[in-house]
Amino acid sequence: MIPLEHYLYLSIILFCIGAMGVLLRRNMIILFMCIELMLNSANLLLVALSKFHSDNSAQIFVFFVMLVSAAEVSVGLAILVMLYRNKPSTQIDLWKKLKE
Amino acid sequence: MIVTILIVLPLLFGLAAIFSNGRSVRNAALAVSLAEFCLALYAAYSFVPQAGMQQVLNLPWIPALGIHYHVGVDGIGLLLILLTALLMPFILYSTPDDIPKPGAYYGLMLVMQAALIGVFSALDGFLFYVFWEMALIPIWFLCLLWGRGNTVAVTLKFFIYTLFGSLLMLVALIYLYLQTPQPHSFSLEVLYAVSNLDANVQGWLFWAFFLAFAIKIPIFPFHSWQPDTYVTAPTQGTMLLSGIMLKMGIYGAMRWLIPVLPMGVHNWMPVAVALSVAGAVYASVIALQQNDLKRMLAYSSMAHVGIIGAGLFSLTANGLTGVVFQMLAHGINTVALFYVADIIERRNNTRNLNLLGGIALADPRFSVLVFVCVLGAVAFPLTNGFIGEFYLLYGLFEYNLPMCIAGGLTVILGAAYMLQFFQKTMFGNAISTPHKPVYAGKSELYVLVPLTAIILLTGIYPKPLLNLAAPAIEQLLQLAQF
Amino acid sequence: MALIAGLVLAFGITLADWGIRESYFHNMISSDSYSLSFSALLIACTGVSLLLSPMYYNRLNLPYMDIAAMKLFALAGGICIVSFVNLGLLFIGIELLSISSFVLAGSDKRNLLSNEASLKYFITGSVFSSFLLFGIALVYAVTGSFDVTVIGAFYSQAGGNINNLFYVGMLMIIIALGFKVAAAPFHFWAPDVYDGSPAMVTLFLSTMGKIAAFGAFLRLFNQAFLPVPYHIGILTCIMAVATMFIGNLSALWQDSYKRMLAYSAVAQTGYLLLVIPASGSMSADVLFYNGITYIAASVIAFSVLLLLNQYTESESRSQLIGLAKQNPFLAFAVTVAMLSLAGIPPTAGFFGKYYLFTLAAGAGYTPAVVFAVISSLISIFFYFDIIIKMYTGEAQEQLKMVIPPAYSFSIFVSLIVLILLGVFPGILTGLLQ
Amino acid sequence: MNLTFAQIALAALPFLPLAGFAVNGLWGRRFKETTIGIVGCGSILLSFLLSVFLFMANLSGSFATVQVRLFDWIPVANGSIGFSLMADPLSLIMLLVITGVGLLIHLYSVGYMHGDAGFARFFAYLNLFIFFMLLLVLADNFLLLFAGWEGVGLCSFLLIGFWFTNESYNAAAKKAFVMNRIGDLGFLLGMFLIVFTYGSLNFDQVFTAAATAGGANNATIIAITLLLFWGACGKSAQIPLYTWLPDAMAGPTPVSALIHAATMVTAGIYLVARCHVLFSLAPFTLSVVLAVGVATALLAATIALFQTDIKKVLAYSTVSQLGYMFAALGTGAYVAGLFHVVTHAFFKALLFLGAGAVIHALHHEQDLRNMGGLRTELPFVYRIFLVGTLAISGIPVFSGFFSKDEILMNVFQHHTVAWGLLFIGALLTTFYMFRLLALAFWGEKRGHHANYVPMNTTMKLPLAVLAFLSFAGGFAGLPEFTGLNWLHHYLSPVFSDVTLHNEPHLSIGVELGLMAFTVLAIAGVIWFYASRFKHLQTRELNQLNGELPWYKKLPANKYYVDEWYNRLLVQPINRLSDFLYRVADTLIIDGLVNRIGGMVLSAGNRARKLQSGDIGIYLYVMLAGASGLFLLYVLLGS
Repeated sequence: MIPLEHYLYLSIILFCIGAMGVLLRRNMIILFMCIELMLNSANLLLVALSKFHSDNSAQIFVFFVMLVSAAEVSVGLAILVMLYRNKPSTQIDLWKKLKE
Repeated sequence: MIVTILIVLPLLFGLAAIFSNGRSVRNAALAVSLAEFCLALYAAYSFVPQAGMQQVLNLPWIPALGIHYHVGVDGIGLLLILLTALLMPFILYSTPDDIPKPGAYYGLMLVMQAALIGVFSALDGFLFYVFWEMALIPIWFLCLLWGRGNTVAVTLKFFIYTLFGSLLMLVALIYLYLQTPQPHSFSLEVLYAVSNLDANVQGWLFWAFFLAFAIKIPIFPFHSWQPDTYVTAPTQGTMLLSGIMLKMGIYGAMRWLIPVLPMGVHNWMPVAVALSVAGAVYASVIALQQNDLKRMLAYSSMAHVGIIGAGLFSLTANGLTGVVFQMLAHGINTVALFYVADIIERRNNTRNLNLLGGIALADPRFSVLVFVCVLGAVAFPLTNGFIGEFYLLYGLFEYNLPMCIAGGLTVILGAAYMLQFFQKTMFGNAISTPHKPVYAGKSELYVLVPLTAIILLTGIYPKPLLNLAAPAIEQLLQLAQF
Repeated sequence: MALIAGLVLAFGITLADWGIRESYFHNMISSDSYSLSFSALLIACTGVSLLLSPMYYNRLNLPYMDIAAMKLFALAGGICIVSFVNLGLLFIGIELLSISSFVLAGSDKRNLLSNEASLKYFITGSVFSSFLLFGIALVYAVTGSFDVTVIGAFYSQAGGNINNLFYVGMLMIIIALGFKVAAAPFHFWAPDVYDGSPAMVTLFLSTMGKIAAFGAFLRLFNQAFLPVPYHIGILTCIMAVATMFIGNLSALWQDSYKRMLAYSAVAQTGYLLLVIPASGSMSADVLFYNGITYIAASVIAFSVLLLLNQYTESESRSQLIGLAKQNPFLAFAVTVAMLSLAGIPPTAGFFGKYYLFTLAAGAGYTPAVVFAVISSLISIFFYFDIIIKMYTGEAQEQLKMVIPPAYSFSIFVSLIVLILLGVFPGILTGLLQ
Repeated sequence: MNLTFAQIALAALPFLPLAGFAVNGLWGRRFKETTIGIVGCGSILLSFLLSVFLFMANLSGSFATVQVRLFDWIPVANGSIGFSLMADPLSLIMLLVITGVGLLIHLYSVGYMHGDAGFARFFAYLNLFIFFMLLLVLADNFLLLFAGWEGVGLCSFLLIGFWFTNESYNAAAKKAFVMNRIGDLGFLLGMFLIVFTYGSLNFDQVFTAAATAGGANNATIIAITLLLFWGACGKSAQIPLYTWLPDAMAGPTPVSALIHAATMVTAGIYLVARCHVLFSLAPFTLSVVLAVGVATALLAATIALFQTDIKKVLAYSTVSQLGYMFAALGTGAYVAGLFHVVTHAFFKALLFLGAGAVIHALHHEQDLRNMGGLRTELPFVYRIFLVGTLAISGIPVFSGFFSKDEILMNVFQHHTVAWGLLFIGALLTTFYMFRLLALAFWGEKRGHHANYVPMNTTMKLPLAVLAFLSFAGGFAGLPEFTGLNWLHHYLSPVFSDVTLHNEPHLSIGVELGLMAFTVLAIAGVIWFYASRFKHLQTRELNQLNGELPWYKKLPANKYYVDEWYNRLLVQPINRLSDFLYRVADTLIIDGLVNRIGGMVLSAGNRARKLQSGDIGIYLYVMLAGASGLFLLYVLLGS
């Protein structure tokens, strides 16, 4: 039976991949995906832990997390649409007016 | 109860005056300051020298933190309150009638007086600190709005410099507060009883307190704000700064530094004395070659105060008596001298000593009054300056000889630059002023004649003042032994 | 107006059940004095913001109602995170607050700056909420429960020998909440978002958002990680000091008044952050006191900005020149606010700072206090520059500023709070013991 | 309290001149000159009568010393110093001189200052000076003496710079006051040492404590006496601190006569005489006093030889005569010193007032080179000037002979080399005095002065009285062997406790021989000068205009002492002051503070740039910060 550590390492790896994705990619949509990836890595860990502690409150919490991430993405996309209407591109580097 | 009235009366009236800028504010403000003076006299009259703190009032202010509204007055505090109450009417009366925004001006002056009296009577660390900083704001506004020259930069530098010192003092006060037994409290007695501080902690705390007081006094290396501020500030502001606010620093050191950190004071005493004496000599040498009248007076005030600082940290009975008396003498002398500088500047609208002259020809009575003030500043016997200087130099003499000789040097240099000032302005042939200006009109005389009378009177018969201060100094010295 | 009535009702209810201590929804949320007082504070904050917004928004002719709804959602999120017992609720509350803030930041659709602000806030916000989730997961891994009291008991009786993952989880949570509060390394979003989004939103975010986040931060530490391990304490101190210096230093050269207020908000976070390492009995009290003074000062500072926006587009400080002559009452209020932010005695800000320094020094972080003192000295430069501009100099054009009743009411109330708390701090201290 | 009449008199004595000062000072401008004169001279006349009364009472033995304590002034150490006056034979003698000569000079200046704008101011200052001098002489403790001490310094400042529209006079006044102040610092330090060792400042307590402590030549006594002597040098213009006296001639002539000849400059001698108990316990200091006295006498005499200004010659002659008095004190012959003080007051006041008369007559002409031949024009002035010159040169029968001879006698027993130097000094004195007489009165008229301003009686009377006193003054202290030395007898109670180790054990023969020898030498000098004064004069006049030989150039330029002081002290301080202000104060200290401010502002600017605006960078830095925190946690945790 797969010990808990493996799940832990997997989720940490996933988390780091997501973080690197956010850093390297310039396209907004890819960015959203990477953020989702980071959230889901935490979900994975939560599910594994719930099995480990044989207590299902963590799994219920996972549902909430999914709910929240869905809301988050929708708001994100709405913002993306708004940005697109003003500047026809999904590159985040265009938005640099606010500085110093 | 009297002390609280002394604080609250000007505070309330000041705040009211700030918001109303009616024309009659000047007389009302004068009336309040005179009432203050009578109250202070009554307090002095009913003061029993031997008993320690009197007129004590102790109300819980912030119970959760053990902070009390704890005010009371002893010999030294009373003398300084008397000085403040005495000088305030003169400062207010000497304000020209045509100043802009009179309401705010007089309001700020009275709030200032309240804060000063608060500082001199606070017996609770936190209350002392609150009054200490509250005194900063009115003077900052006064110098900013009614000063001349680039007031913004100079006053900001003055404010931040002084605030830097007082914030360090705040950290030190907090540290001490946390050392007091569990239900921490700020009251003076508890802070005096704190004894579990080892030498180098006391050293750090000493420097935190000393810095705050040294900037305020100012003592030598921390004085760079003083000349500029004295020059750009309105004369009445300078009178406040040099006449009374400077004493806050000295009083603070006497009340909060020496008794609270005896070991720290003892270890760092030589440095403090050396700095003060060096500052005194430094300032009096510079004052020799100053052409600007007010800048010269600023440096001369710094020289006098350097000697006071040296006497303070020499921790001898005579030195401390000298400090207390010289504080009063210096207060009266600088206020008189700055007022004279203001009169001369207003009449000839120049402060350059080389362009002035011949005032003795124009107004001999004025030059006689100025001469008495100069004598007071030069520590001529039979004036108050001499008694203070005598005690200070004798205290310094008991401490160590080279310092006393350096102190003596400042007395000689003092004579040189004060007489130079007197000769350059009063003697020589009159500068080509079209009309013969009257220097000491009736309103000027109302200020100068009483001040010169006080200079001579306290010089000839200083006994009552010295008796008031003696028991408090004894107590201070006992506390300073560790 | 109905909204405000509703809010007032809510405010009354929270005050009504002041004494009762019990938890609802199977121990997800509890109404102890800490949660009630902070909720009341958040409600008041939102109330003020709603009170001021109609005049502001009809000039921009934006759908005022949608924005009000967003603010209420944010308020709900705020109340949740201030009175949570279960970590799950903390995450949901934070998300609710953040998402509605993203929308609020972008509420002025036509203004490019507002769009950019919401973008930046969204991306960085969601990255760090994943940090929070991961932290909660790790803490759950070690303690086996989401309930804060259970975690607290587990942590305290476990003493030193607790699995290292727990500390990693704790650190993750600190990073996430650090972001939310705009602490040092994670503060980069704050100036841009505060500057970009419309002034009304900035006021709301910088007061309600920040205080809610701090409330959550402290509640978590007070309940779950009570004996704050020393090196975690030092870490937060370093973060706090860094925030103060970056905030104050960057604010020095700002020509725009709004951006200067943004950086001063970041700097104030630095001071408040000192509460975390010293969490314990008095820390709640200190945070509450400082919270109130900060909100009051910000309300005044921002209301001047809002009033100026009515007349001129530019947000530079020079707009304030000669304000004292035109409107002495407003100038006096702003002076008191600036003095309070700078921490000068007669105002409440001073006592707040003093109270904070005593707490931090008591917990043994005296060096941090010395740095805080130095940074507050730096802050004098720009706070007093505002006062100087107002009282010296002549205003270019005589703009006759008329203050609507809503503004004068809120400014007056904040002024009273600042002065009253300054002179009699005894009222509040000891409330949350 | 049953104040005896003497005590009331003593108490009133100093305050009469003060009243005179107050009256003239406040309402002087409204009075006519005569009323001012009456008020001025009247107050001095009253105090003179009071002092004569006290003197008579003392003579008749009704009191040895009278003391009155007005009020407590300053509490010091345990006791408290009172504002109290004391009169004993020593101070009574000084009292008579001050009020007597003072009165005569007041009378004289009524005439001399006639028509001057500041007439009232002049008399007010003169009265103030007499008040402080009386305070100095009558004080019964060091502090009140110090008050009088600085007071007279102040009045000399006011009076030297009396014609204050002239810039150089102001500078002279300031120089006088500052130099006095330097002396006063020594005096102040001496007082501190006294309080430190003896615990009080009252004369009797200090002297009894010192006497009981005994132990001559221990370090503190020497230090105290040296410091007191330093103060005395400052006030009585001895070697290091004498350059202010010649410049003090800038004041009106009556001032020079009163202050810089008769009274103030003798304050130093009075101080040493008053503290004879201390000085006799410190023989080392006495030898220093002797050395300084002799050196000053010789130096001043040589300089006086080549001065062209009539008042400068007399000023240097005063410095030299003061040197004689200090030499007498140095040998322990306090009475001889005081006797010379008295006689010197008479003939030097006479000479100065005579010179004043000359200047007055020649419309303020002070340069000897365009005087001459006044013997016929101003016969009266010539006669009194001749009496003065004979008195100062020490011609028998005149007062100078007795007092100077007694000093030479005492110095001869004590230290023959010193006697030799003083003897040469005496010859030089005679030479320059007769040179002055010749230049002014003998020979043909140089200069272009025609109508001489006539002298009225108020100027003539004092001159006559002073001439008589210079002539008869000597009989108050006839040589010892005649047994008639009244002054010595009168002052003996004051100096009784001092073991006069130099009782004149010389045989009468040796004394008479010495006396004869000095008189013959002086007569020889007079004869030598009188016979060829014309040749000597012409040579000197063209030398003065042309190039002086090297050996004359040095003394003529006052050994460049003034220039040395200027270069070694005054200019360096001014340069230091400039340097300190411009560099130390504005650049370094102020600069440092401003630079710190500047640094903070530039740091602010850099911090502002940190906010780059690019989301990518934000994320990058934030995550880097997060990993940094983890790293830090690990480092701290281990």
